[in-house]
Amino acid sequence: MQRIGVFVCWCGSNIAAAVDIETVVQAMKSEPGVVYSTDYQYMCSEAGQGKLKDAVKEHGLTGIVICACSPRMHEATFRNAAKAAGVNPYMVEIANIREQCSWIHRDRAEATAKAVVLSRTAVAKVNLNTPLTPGTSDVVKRALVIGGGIAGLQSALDIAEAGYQVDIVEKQPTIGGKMAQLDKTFPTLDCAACILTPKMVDAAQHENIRIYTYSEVEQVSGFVGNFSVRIRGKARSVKADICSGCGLCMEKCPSKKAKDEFNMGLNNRRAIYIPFAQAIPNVPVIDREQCIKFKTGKCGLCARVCPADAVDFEQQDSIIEERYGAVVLATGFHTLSLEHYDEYQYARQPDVITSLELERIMNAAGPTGGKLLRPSNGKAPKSVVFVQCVGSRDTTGCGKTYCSKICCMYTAKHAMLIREKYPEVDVSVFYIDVRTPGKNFDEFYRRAVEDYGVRYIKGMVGKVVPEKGRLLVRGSDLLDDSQVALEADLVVLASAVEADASAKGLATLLTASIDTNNFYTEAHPKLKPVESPTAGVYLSGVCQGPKDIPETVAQASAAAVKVVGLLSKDKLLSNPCIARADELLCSGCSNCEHVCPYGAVSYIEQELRIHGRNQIRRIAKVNEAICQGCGACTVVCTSGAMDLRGFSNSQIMAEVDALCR
Amino acid sequence: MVFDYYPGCTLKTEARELDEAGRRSAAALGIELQELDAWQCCGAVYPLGRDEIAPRLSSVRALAAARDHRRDLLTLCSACHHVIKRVNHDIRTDEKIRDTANSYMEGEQAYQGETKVVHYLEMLRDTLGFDELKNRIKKPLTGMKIGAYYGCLLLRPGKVMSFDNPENPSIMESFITALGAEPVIYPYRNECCGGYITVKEKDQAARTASRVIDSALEHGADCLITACPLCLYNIDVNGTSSKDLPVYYITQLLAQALDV
Amino acid sequence: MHQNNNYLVETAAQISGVNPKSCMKCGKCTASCPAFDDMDLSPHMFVSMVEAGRIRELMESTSLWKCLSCFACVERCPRGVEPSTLMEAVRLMVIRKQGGHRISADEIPELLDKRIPQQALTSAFRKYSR
Amino acid sequence: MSVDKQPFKPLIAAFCCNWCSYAGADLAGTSRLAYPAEVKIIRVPCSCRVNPLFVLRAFQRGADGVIIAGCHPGDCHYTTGNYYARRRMTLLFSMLDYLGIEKERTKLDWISAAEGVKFATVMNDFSKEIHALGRNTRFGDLRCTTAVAQ
Repeated sequence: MQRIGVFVCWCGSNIAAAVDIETVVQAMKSEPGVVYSTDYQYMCSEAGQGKLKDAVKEHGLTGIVICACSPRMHEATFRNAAKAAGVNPYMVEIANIREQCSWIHRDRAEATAKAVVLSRTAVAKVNLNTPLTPGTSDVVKRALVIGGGIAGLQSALDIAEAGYQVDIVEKQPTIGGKMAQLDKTFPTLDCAACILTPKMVDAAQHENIRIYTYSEVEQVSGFVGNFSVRIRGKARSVKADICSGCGLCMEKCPSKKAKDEFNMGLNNRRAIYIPFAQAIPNVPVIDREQCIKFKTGKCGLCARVCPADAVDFEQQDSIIEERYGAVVLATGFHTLSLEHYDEYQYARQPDVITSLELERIMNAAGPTGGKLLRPSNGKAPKSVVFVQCVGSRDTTGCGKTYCSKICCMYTAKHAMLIREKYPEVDVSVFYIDVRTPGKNFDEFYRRAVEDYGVRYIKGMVGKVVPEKGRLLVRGSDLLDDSQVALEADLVVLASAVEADASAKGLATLLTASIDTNNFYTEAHPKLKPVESPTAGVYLSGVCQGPKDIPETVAQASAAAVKVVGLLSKDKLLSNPCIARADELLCSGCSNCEHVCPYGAVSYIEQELRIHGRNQIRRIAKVNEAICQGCGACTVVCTSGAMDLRGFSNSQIMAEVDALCR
Repeated sequence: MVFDYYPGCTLKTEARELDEAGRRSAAALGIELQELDAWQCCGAVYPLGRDEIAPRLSSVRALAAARDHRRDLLTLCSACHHVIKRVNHDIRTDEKIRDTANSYMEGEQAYQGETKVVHYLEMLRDTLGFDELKNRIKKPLTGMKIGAYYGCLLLRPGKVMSFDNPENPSIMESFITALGAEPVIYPYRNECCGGYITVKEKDQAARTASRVIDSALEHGADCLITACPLCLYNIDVNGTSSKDLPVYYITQLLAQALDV
Repeated sequence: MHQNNNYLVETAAQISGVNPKSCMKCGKCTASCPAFDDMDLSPHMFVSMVEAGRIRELMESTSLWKCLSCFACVERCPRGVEPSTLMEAVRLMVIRKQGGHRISADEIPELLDKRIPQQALTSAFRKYSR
Repeated sequence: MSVDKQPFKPLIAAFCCNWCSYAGADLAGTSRLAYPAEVKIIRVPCSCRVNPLFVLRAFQRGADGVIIAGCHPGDCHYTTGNYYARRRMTLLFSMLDYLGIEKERTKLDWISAAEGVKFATVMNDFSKEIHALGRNTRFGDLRCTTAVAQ
C-alpha cells in the first residue's frame, strides 16, 4: 500500500479564485492510500517544494499527487523535488486543475467538483505507480542546421567554435538566405552584404562545418542525441569539386529568360547561373527546366566552353546519410503572396512592388545598379508611396493575423534612404500604427519624419488606381478624417512575413510542432524560447516567429548554446516510460513487433521455467534504447503481456474508474 | 442543359431587352431556361439586418422551387443574383434565419440551401465555356472596344458571391473577348455607380456614375456593358461625360454577336 | 441622453450581427468609400461610435442615407467588421421608429422619369421606409 | 423509481494524447476558452495507447460519452500512432453502436497543440450531442456499483 501525499496548489488566485481549495484538500483525505493532504499558495516555489520535502520525511510518503498547473509546465520540477526528498521521481502525478479546470470554468461549485474528480483520478493512478529508472543513451557529437541564412549560419558558427561538428543543409544553391538580398540594415544603415558575406566565408572555411547547398532533408528517424537523417543533394549538373567558378559558362549560356529569383524576378538570369557574385559555393547550377540542353537535347554550349570540364548533364542527385545529436531549425521565411490584395494592383501594375523588390532596386548589385527606377519604364520616380500592414493583422483569412514586426522599421529605412539619395522625391507612408520597440528604433523612425521629411499618414490605402501613366493611391487620413489621393510613380507594399513553405514538412519529419501560421512552436513561450517541444530540436530565427536581424542572431546563438550543452554530454537519460513484455505471458505472436513504429521489439528464444519445467520459448523483447513509449504494442498484445511503464493498463483502468466514480 | 430561370421584376418592364436577348441567346446556345411559375420580386436589396425574415422569403421560395425541380437557379439581373445568392448563403450558414424562414414556407420539405445559384455569365463560363461560345459567334463584334462594368453586386462580398476575383475580375473581359471585341480594363469597373440612391440623392448618384464613365473613357472604351438595369439607368441617364458612352446589357451584345 | 443606451447598442449588434470591437482603426473602409464626400460621418467613425455606444448621434447622421451599400468596405476590411452592415442596422433602427419613413408614396411621381427601372423604386422604398 | 428531477449532468471521458490534444487542452485553458466541466481528461502518451477496453470500462462505469483526441494524421509524435487509433476505434465504435451505444456517444478527433479553439469547440459540440442523447443506460447491468440511480 502506498503512502500518498496530496498537495493542492492555489497558484496565487489562478486556481484558488475558481476552486475551493479546502474542499479538494478534505476530499482527498478519504481517498485510498492518502495519508496526508494539504495546500499551498505556490507549490512550485522554493517554499512549496520545501513543504513537499518536509511532508515526505514527516509522513513517510511513497507517492505524491500535485494538484496544480499542467504537467507540461511543472512535472519535471516536482519530480526533481521528489527525487531530492528521496522519493522516486516517477512516483509523482499531476492533477491539472488550472488549465483544465480553474481557467475555463466560471461556476465555483462546478470547478471545485471537477477538481476533486481530477485529483482523485491522479491519486488512483499513483496507487499503482512503480519506481522507474531512466536508461541512458549515447550522444552523437555532431549537429545539423537546416537553413543557411543568417540564423543558420550564426548557430552553426557558434556550435563549430565550441568545438563540435556541424552540417548546414540549405535548399538554395547558395547560403546567405534573405539577408543576402537586403541592401542596408536598420537602424545603423550598414550594408547587409558587408556584414553577412564575411560570416558566409567563415562558415565555408571553418574546419568543423560542412555545407550542403542545393540540398534538402528527406527523412529523419531517431531521437535526441541520435537522429539519423537522410539528405538529398540535388544535382547541380556542375561538378563542384573541379569547377573553378570562372563564370564562362554563364556568359555563354543562350537561355536568358528565367526570372532571377535573387532579384525578385525584376530581371532575368541564364539557365546556368550562380544566384549572386558572393555566393557560396561559387559553383553554378543548371536550372533544368530552363536549360535548352535538358529541354531539347541540343546546345551544351556551357560544357564546351568550360575549361575545367566541370559541366555534367548526367549528374544524379546524391544521398547523404548522417547521424546527429541535435538539430537546429533555421528555415526562415518568405513574403506573403498578394493574390488576395488585388486592390493594390500588384499583379497588374509593374510599379507596384514589394519591399523586398525595393531592396533589390536600391542595391548596387541589383537589377538597376542601385538606381531608384520605375520597373515599368526605367524612369526615375518623383513620388513614392509606402503601404504598411499588407496582409498582416488580417483576420479575414486573406492574410496573416499577426504583426510582421519588421515592416515599420524597414519602411522607415527605405523612406530615409530614398530621401537621402534623392531629396527631390516625395515619400509618403500609410500606416495603421508605427511599432518601433527596440534599441534606437523609435529614434530612427523619428529621424525619417523630422530630419528627412517623410510624410507619415495615419490611415490605410483602399485602392491603387492607375491614371494617366501614374498611380493614384486612394487612402484615408484618419487624423483629419479625410480621404486622400496621392499621385505616385512607385508604390511599395510591406507584404507580410510568412513561415517558409518547407517548415510544415520538416515539422512532420521531426515531430516538432508548428502553430496555425506554420511557425515552429517553442517548448515554453517564455522560459524555453529556442527549444522545440521535441527533445533535441532547436529553433533559430524567423522560423519561430517574425524577427529582425539582431533578434535572429541572438536567438541563433541561444539555440547554439543549447545544442552545445546537449553535445557536451556523453550520455543522456532516456524516458523510462517505455514498453515491457511479461515473458511468462508472452505468446510469441509477433503482433507487437509488426506494430512498433521504431522497430524496438524483437523476438528471442529464451529458456524459461514454467510449471517447474524448463522450456524454450519465443518471446518479445523491447530494446529500451529504441522504444519511445507510444504504447501501440500494448493494445495489439492478445495475451496481455505487453504493458507500458508509467501508463500501464491497470493505471489507466484505475483512472477511468476514479473519473467515472 | 436545363436551368430554372428567375428573371426578376425589372426584366419584365424597363429592362425587357436584358431578358429577351438573354432568352434568345440561350436558346441559340442550346441552353433551356425554364422560367419559374410563380416567382415574386426578390426585393431588389439584400436585407442586411439579421432579423429581417420577410424580405428573404421570396428568394427562399424561388430557391426551394428550383430544389424541387432538381435544377440550378439561373439569374441575369445583378441585383436579383446578389439577393438570391446571399439569402441562399444565409440559409446555409445561419440556423436562426433557416429555421424562421422555413416556418413561413408552405412546402413539405424544409429548404436547407440545396440549390446552386448561377448567374448567366457563370453559365456561359462554366456550363458552355467561353471557347465554345466563341465558336458559336456568327457576327463577331470585331473592332469594338468594350469596358466591362461589374459594379458591386456581382462581386461583393467576394467570400459569399464567389463570382470572380472581386478586385481583379476577368469573367466579363473573357466574355467580351469571346464575342470578338476588345475588352478595356479600367480601374472603376468594380466601383459603385451609386444607383441604389438614385431616387432621392440624384446629385450624388450622378457624381459617382460620372466617375465610372470618365474612367472608362480615359482608358479608351467605346461603350460599357453591364448585367444590372439599375447601373445601366444610372450611368446612362444620370451620368454626365465629355463624350458619349453608350451602355448595353451583356445579353444585347451577345444576341447581336449570335445574330439572334 | 444616455438612458436606454444599452438597449440601442444591443439592438444594433443584434440586427447587424457585427462586432465593432474587432475594428483595429486602420481606416481602410473610409479609404474605400465612394460616398465619402457626401457623408457627415465617415465609415470608420461610424464603427468607432457604435463601439462607444453613441447610437443616438448616429441615428441623426446623414451618412445613413448616403451609403451606397456597395460593400467595398466589407470586402476590404482586414478585420471582417462590415461597416456598411452596421450602418444598415442603424438605418433600420431609424425607419422602424414611428415617423421614421424618409419617403412617401405621394412624392414618388415627381421623382420619376421615363426610364427609371422598377428596381430603383423598390430599392428606394427598401432604403427609406419600413 | 423516483423521477430524476436533477438536470442531466453527463459524464464524458476524454483520452488525450500527450503531444497534441493534451497540449491543445492546455492552450484552450491558457486562452480561457470554456467547455463544459463534465469533460474530464485522461492523459495518454499517444492515441494509440487507448485500449478499446478502456472505452468499454468507461461506459461500464457510467460514462455517457467517450472521446479520443490525437494528433492530426501525419503529425503523430510517434509517426503512425494515430492511424492505429483510427483503425481500432472505427471498429470499436461500430461494434458499440451495434450493442446499443449510439455512435454519437463515441468520437475520435484530431486536435493539434495549436488548436485551443478547436479543442473547446469539439468538446462543446460533443457535450451538446451527449446532452441531446441523455443518460447512457447500456452496460449499466455490468456495473459493479449497487445503486446506479440514486
